[in-house]
Amino acid sequence: MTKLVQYPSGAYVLERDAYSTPVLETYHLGIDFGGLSAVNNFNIIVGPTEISGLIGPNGAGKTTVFNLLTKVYQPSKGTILVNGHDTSKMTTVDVNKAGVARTFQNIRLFEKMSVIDNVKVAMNNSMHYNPLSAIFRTPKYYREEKRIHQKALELLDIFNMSDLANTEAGSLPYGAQRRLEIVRALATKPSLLLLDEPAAGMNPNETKELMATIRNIRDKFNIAIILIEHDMSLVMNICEGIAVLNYGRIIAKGTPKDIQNNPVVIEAYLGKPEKED
Amino acid sequence: MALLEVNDINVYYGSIHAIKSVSFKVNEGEIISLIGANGAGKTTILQTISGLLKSTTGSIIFDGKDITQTPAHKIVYLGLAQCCEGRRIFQQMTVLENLEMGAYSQPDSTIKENLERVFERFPRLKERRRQIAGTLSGGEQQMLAMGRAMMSNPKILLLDEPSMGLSPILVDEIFDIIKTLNQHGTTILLVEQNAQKALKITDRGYVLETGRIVKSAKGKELLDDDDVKKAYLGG
Amino acid sequence: MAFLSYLINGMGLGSVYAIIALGYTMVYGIAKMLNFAHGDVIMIGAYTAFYCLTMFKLSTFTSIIISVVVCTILGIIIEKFAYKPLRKASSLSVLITAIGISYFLQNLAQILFGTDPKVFPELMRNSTFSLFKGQLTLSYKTLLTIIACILIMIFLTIFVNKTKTGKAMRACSQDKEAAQLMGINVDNTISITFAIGSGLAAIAAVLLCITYSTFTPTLGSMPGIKAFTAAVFGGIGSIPGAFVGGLLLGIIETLTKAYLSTQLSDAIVFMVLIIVLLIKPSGLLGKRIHEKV
Amino acid sequence: NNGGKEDEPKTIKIGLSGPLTGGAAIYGQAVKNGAMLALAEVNAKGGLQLEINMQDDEADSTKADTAYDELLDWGMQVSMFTVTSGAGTGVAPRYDEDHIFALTPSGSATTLVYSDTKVYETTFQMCFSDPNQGVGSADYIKEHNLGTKVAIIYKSDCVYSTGIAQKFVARAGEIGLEIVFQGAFDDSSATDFTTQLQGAKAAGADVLFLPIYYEPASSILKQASDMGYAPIFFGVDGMDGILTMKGFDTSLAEGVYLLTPFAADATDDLTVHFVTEYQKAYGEIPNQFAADAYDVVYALYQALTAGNVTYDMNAQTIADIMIAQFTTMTFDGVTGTSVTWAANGEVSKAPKAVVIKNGVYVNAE
Amino acid sequence: MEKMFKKIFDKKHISRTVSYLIVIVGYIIIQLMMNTVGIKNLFKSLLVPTCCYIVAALSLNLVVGVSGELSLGHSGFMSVGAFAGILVSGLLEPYLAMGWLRLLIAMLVGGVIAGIVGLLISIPVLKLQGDYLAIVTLAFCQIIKSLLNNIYLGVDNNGLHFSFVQNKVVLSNGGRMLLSGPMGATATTRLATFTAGFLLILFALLIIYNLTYSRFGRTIMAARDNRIAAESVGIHIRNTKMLAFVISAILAGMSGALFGLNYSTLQPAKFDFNLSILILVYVVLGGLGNMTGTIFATIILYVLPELLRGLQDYRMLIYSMILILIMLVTNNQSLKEKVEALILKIKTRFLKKGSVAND
Ligand SMILES: Nc1ncnc2c1ncn2[C@@H]1O[C@H](COP(=O)(O)OP(=O)(O)OP(=O)(O)O)[C@@H](O)[C@H]1O
Ligand SMILES: Nc1ncnc2c1ncn2[C@@H]1O[C@H](COP(=O)(O)OP(=O)(O)OP(=O)(O)O)[C@@H](O)[C@H]1O
Ligand SMILES: [Mg+2]
Ligand SMILES: [Mg+2]
Repeated sequence: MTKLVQYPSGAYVLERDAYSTPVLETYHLGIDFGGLSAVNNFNIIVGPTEISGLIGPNGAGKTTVFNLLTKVYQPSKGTILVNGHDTSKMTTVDVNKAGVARTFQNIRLFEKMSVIDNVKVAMNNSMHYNPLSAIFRTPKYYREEKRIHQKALELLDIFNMSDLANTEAGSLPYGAQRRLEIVRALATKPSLLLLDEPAAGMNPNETKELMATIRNIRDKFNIAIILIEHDMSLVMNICEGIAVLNYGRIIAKGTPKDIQNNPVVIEAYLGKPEKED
Repeated sequence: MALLEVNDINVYYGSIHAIKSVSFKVNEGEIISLIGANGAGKTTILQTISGLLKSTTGSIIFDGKDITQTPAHKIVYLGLAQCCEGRRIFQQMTVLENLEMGAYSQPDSTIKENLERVFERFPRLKERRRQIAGTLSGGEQQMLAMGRAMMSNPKILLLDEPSMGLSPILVDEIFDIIKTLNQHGTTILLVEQNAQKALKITDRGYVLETGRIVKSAKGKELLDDDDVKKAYLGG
Repeated sequence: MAFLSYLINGMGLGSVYAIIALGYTMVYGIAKMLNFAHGDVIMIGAYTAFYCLTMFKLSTFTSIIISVVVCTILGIIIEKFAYKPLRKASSLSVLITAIGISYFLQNLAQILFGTDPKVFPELMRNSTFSLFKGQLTLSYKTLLTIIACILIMIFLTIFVNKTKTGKAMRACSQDKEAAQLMGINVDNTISITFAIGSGLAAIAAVLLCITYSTFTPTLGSMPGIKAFTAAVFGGIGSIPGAFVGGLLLGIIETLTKAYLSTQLSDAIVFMVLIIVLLIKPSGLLGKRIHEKV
Repeated sequence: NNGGKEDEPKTIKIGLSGPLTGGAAIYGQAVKNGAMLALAEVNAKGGLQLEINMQDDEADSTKADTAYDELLDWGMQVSMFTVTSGAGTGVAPRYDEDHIFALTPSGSATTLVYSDTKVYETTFQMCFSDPNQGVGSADYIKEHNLGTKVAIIYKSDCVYSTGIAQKFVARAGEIGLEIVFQGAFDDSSATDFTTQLQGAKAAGADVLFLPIYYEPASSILKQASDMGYAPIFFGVDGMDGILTMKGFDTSLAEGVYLLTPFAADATDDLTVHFVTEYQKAYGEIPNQFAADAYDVVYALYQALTAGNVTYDMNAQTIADIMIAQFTTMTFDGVTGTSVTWAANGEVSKAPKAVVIKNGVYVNAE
Repeated sequence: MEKMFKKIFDKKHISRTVSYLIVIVGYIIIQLMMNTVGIKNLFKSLLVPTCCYIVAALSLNLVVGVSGELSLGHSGFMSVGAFAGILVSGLLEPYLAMGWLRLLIAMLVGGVIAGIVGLLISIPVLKLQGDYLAIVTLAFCQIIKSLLNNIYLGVDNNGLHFSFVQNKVVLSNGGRMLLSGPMGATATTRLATFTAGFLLILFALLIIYNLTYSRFGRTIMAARDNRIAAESVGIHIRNTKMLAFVISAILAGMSGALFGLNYSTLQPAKFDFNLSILILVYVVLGGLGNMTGTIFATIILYVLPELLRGLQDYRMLIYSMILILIMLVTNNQSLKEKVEALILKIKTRFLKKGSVAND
């Protein structure tokens, strides 16, 4: 496992990321829902190639953190920097253009569209032809469509899904839908990928495959990944750093080892370790 | 005697043949698991039992009555409750109202006592009883769905992936609750991705593959079965 | 003083919009459909009451009751034959069917009752009283409509929020399958919704006719659109919203006519509606439903 | 020479289009009833046999266009044109182009008989034209000193109503009649008139001119009475019918003036005959639309007979004969006696001012 | 071989080709009939309006079907286009003798002006969702109608005269009223032809299909299927929907202009809420996003009331019953399943045959 080093700010990042701008920094991030402080004083720094985990009991505020990072909710307090840029004036769309892509806890695909169109939608911002070009089918249109088609197929191949390309997304089995969401997020060429419970509803075998793929994605695309997950086998295996959230606050940060043995985390989240296995 | 008996049911979605001649039995007081890959048809079977889908053949006998053609809303009154996959809580009602709806089939006098029971199992729900259910976190919604199903004090409880999206502590808790419910006399038909944990508390289990039952055995036996291990336990 | 009396006129008009809007909102809130035939059920209610009163010479009370019964049954029949088979269809298909029903009722009435306008019998004679030494006259009809409206609003609010059936209705509106699993008979519950909505239509019909006396088979279409607008204005699905929306729409319309222009009042009223919706995108009292992400 | 007698026409085919469904169906139905009554009477005489084909146009000019084509396909030889002005304006140029004679019972806009740039040769009117009524009303009010301050309430999306109101206002300016208030309403606000009435009242109007049909007029009378406002109400021919509305409290209409060519309570033989027969056939008292339609059929019959029109003549030939007849003949009907037509198609008959007393029309003179 | 069959059965291709084919073949047949055996006046008079309604319905389908927003004010755009077109044609008449060119210019201007209005309207409209959006489009349609009912516009040697009050427009000799309140435009020179209608349909199909099967169509559908997810992948929802809305308005405006120039008189009341609903009925019946279906539905439902003319007073009653029945039948689940099964059968048989032939 890679070593963590300390930034001047006091935050820990991976050693290999220590000399580049962090992909994500949050300072004193917080939001209230009518009196309920769902996230409070949330500070993390994520290096450009780190896989980190965000765990915590149900209702701790993990999904809310993702919603804040992607501006689905506007933070009531605090700052978010993406690749060093302040996002306070950005919308969800801008944040995505700045390099943040995500999946959703409750799957949100474009259900009535084909698998490949789901991916192509996400590549829209890297396509360059105007409506007139589309209406009158100029050579540029064909060139761009062809290019994007190839790219989309390549991305689908990450999960061996290219033969499902023309299936309607809504009719895919649950696991495939989760994977498609990840492909779609990747298609926006993010520098930070947020995965909200990617393994939910998958059986152990599928989870294992997913684990390998997530690592692959990081290596291939050289991006940072934050994942929310309740499946500890996945979290402890692939995350390099973990933050634990409870009642909207970070109660522990560190490597998987630190977290696994942290009594506060065990008390609040992990429960007694399994006897066998 | 079998509390629930499913005989040779076939279910179609349009032209898709989702369930193919499935038969099984659940005896009173048992915990039965259905395991199988994504899309194997587990949810479909539960929905057929609870009356939301109709089988084209065969019969479903519950508590001595043939409920094959009984509409879903009447089946509840016989003592069968289902906790759906994907929670299916009433998003715009409060937590409390959701629970009250769970007791719709029960006389009003029992609501209070049932509510106590649910709140005891899920203190978080008591804390949030005035919150609009749709704004609960994923896990909280799952608790609510379980709680709602418990409100009708059913003879048999059909659970569709109750541990999905729950924190490890809560997963353990949910399985404890299932066990406790069972000890207090509720028969359980359980569908789980978390086959490991499910089979541990299960009396008997059925393995489903693309709409067919391919294996059935005691829970412990399935845990040790090589095929099952390979396919569903990640071993 | 003129302003005040315009205001009161506006409230009179508004309360008629409101009472129809309540029916719209009630059905919308539960069955999630825009029942464009609601206005025409009102029309049928008006004819029923009219014939009871004039042809059969029944008492006012009996006539209203019969009209309520007829509309309720009509509502249930429409629901059973036209909307129920479409439970699983897209909401647009239901909308179009509702419009079909609306055309049907209108044309049927034209054939059954003729196209000539009828005048509703005077049920409330000597119907004004004066305030401020006669400077301000207020009619009992207006007062009656407003009071009826408030009563109906309170009744509906309590019914939907506090009773078991009411809660079952809301459950059905959110997830029909899950509601079934609770033991709720979804079909019956939706029928009840239509029954109540249509029963209300009969009351609205009588109040409408008391105030505006003349009516034809197309009675329902104009107030129908206005009431739909009022319901949206107040936040569709919200029962108090329908009341407030209707009242405000009436007041705005009247004040526009009084102070801006009678010719362009329609354009101005709808302009105001657009502006209000821009400031409050889910209507005055509508709750913005935040999708949990 | 050819197959058999069946091919030989045995009637003159008369086309007609009007609203049979939709909001304006009252007028279409009345015209249909009046026309059919006259048709039966005329055919019973055993002379020239007529046939009427009425198409629904929902008072919509584009649908009237389609209806016109349907009538052409049917083989229309002469036409009763359209019931409403709006619909008629659209087809008037087509009657002119195709040279088919058309006499409208109730389309009162001038645009049915001429446009800004040309006179439609073949189109004629049975009813007063809007300007006639507007001017006539203004003159009557002025001459008889009914009041000094006049208010108008008109229907802004109705061709008929705006047409009359427009001419009334213009004429009032010419003869020095003071108009203190003008209020409009339209289809979507045709139930509540309290605001307009209050406006008129506040402006001190002692005459309220209502160039509208009787249905909204009845509401206006009622609402005015409710708020204790009692000016002199002055209506036009569309007001006719108000007394026969089912359930209408006629005391509300007491003292209402209206300028109309037809009064169902008139005691001349023609009117008495028409009203009794109409009541027998349809169970209700005819209004001005039915009366105009009744007259149209008789006027057509008179001209067809006088012009020796035969069944096999084509529409264009007939049109020439009819134009010649109509510009020279005099006609006596229930809506007027000694009626004549100008070359541009406008009718000339004396408008009668009546006032409602004890629930019946009384000659106002 | 198999590939070819698959391609033919590919929904996108099949429906696109079929719509173009139907339109072209239909046009040719009708033209042939007109030039040989002749057709009834009634049918001749229905040709242009049918074309206009088809285009209006197609363009509405872009908003309702493809973009997923319920619009109840589509007739408003037709209205704007119609009156703009009539005005332009009327004003050009003294200077431009060629009718077809005037028609073309009128349609283009009608389209552009409707498009501009659409753009302006879309700013408030697209801030709203669902039924709130629907009511604002309805409101917009009412506003247009109400305004046009009160606009008096005339032209004479001194130029244009405009007023909201009827008597204010006084024209010198030789002047003409272009718009006169509820009377609308009168004495318009009729320029519309069936061929123009046919070309407009082709043009509309070209725009709609090519747009739908491009990156813009994808984003429009994505915004429809899941707003939040679309935003999360960088799709600007409002711009996307605005594109659909404005294009739809342009096409509706063009169809309105053609419609307006098909009659010598056109009243603003024509373009009311009921017309919007009528077009919506065509769209829903034809199928959301289904352009071929929309064409068929429009033809059938527009011609139906005309065929029912013989029924006189019962016409609209029967029409409404048929409408309800059609909705019930087309949404009948078991019927649908049967049809689906049948299609599947045919498909598999064809594919098998295809592959056998290939082997
Ligand atoms: N829109 C909202 N309005 C009110 N409360 C909300 C809203 N969204 C979230 N909450 C509350 O904020 C808290 C955090 O929710 P969040 O969805 O972030 O939890 P989570 O950590 O993702 O949990 P889980 O693992 O169960 O998904 C919960 O208590 C939830 O009820
Ligand atoms: N509404 C539907 N329409 C068409 N096909 C469906 C529908 N629901 C389920 N199916 C299909 O029926 C089969 C069985 O689905 P089911 O949901 O019962 O599986 P499951 O075992 O519960 O899977 P999971 O673990 O993902 O919940 C699958 O192939 C699925 O694609
Ligand atoms: Mg979450
Ligand atoms: Mg399942």
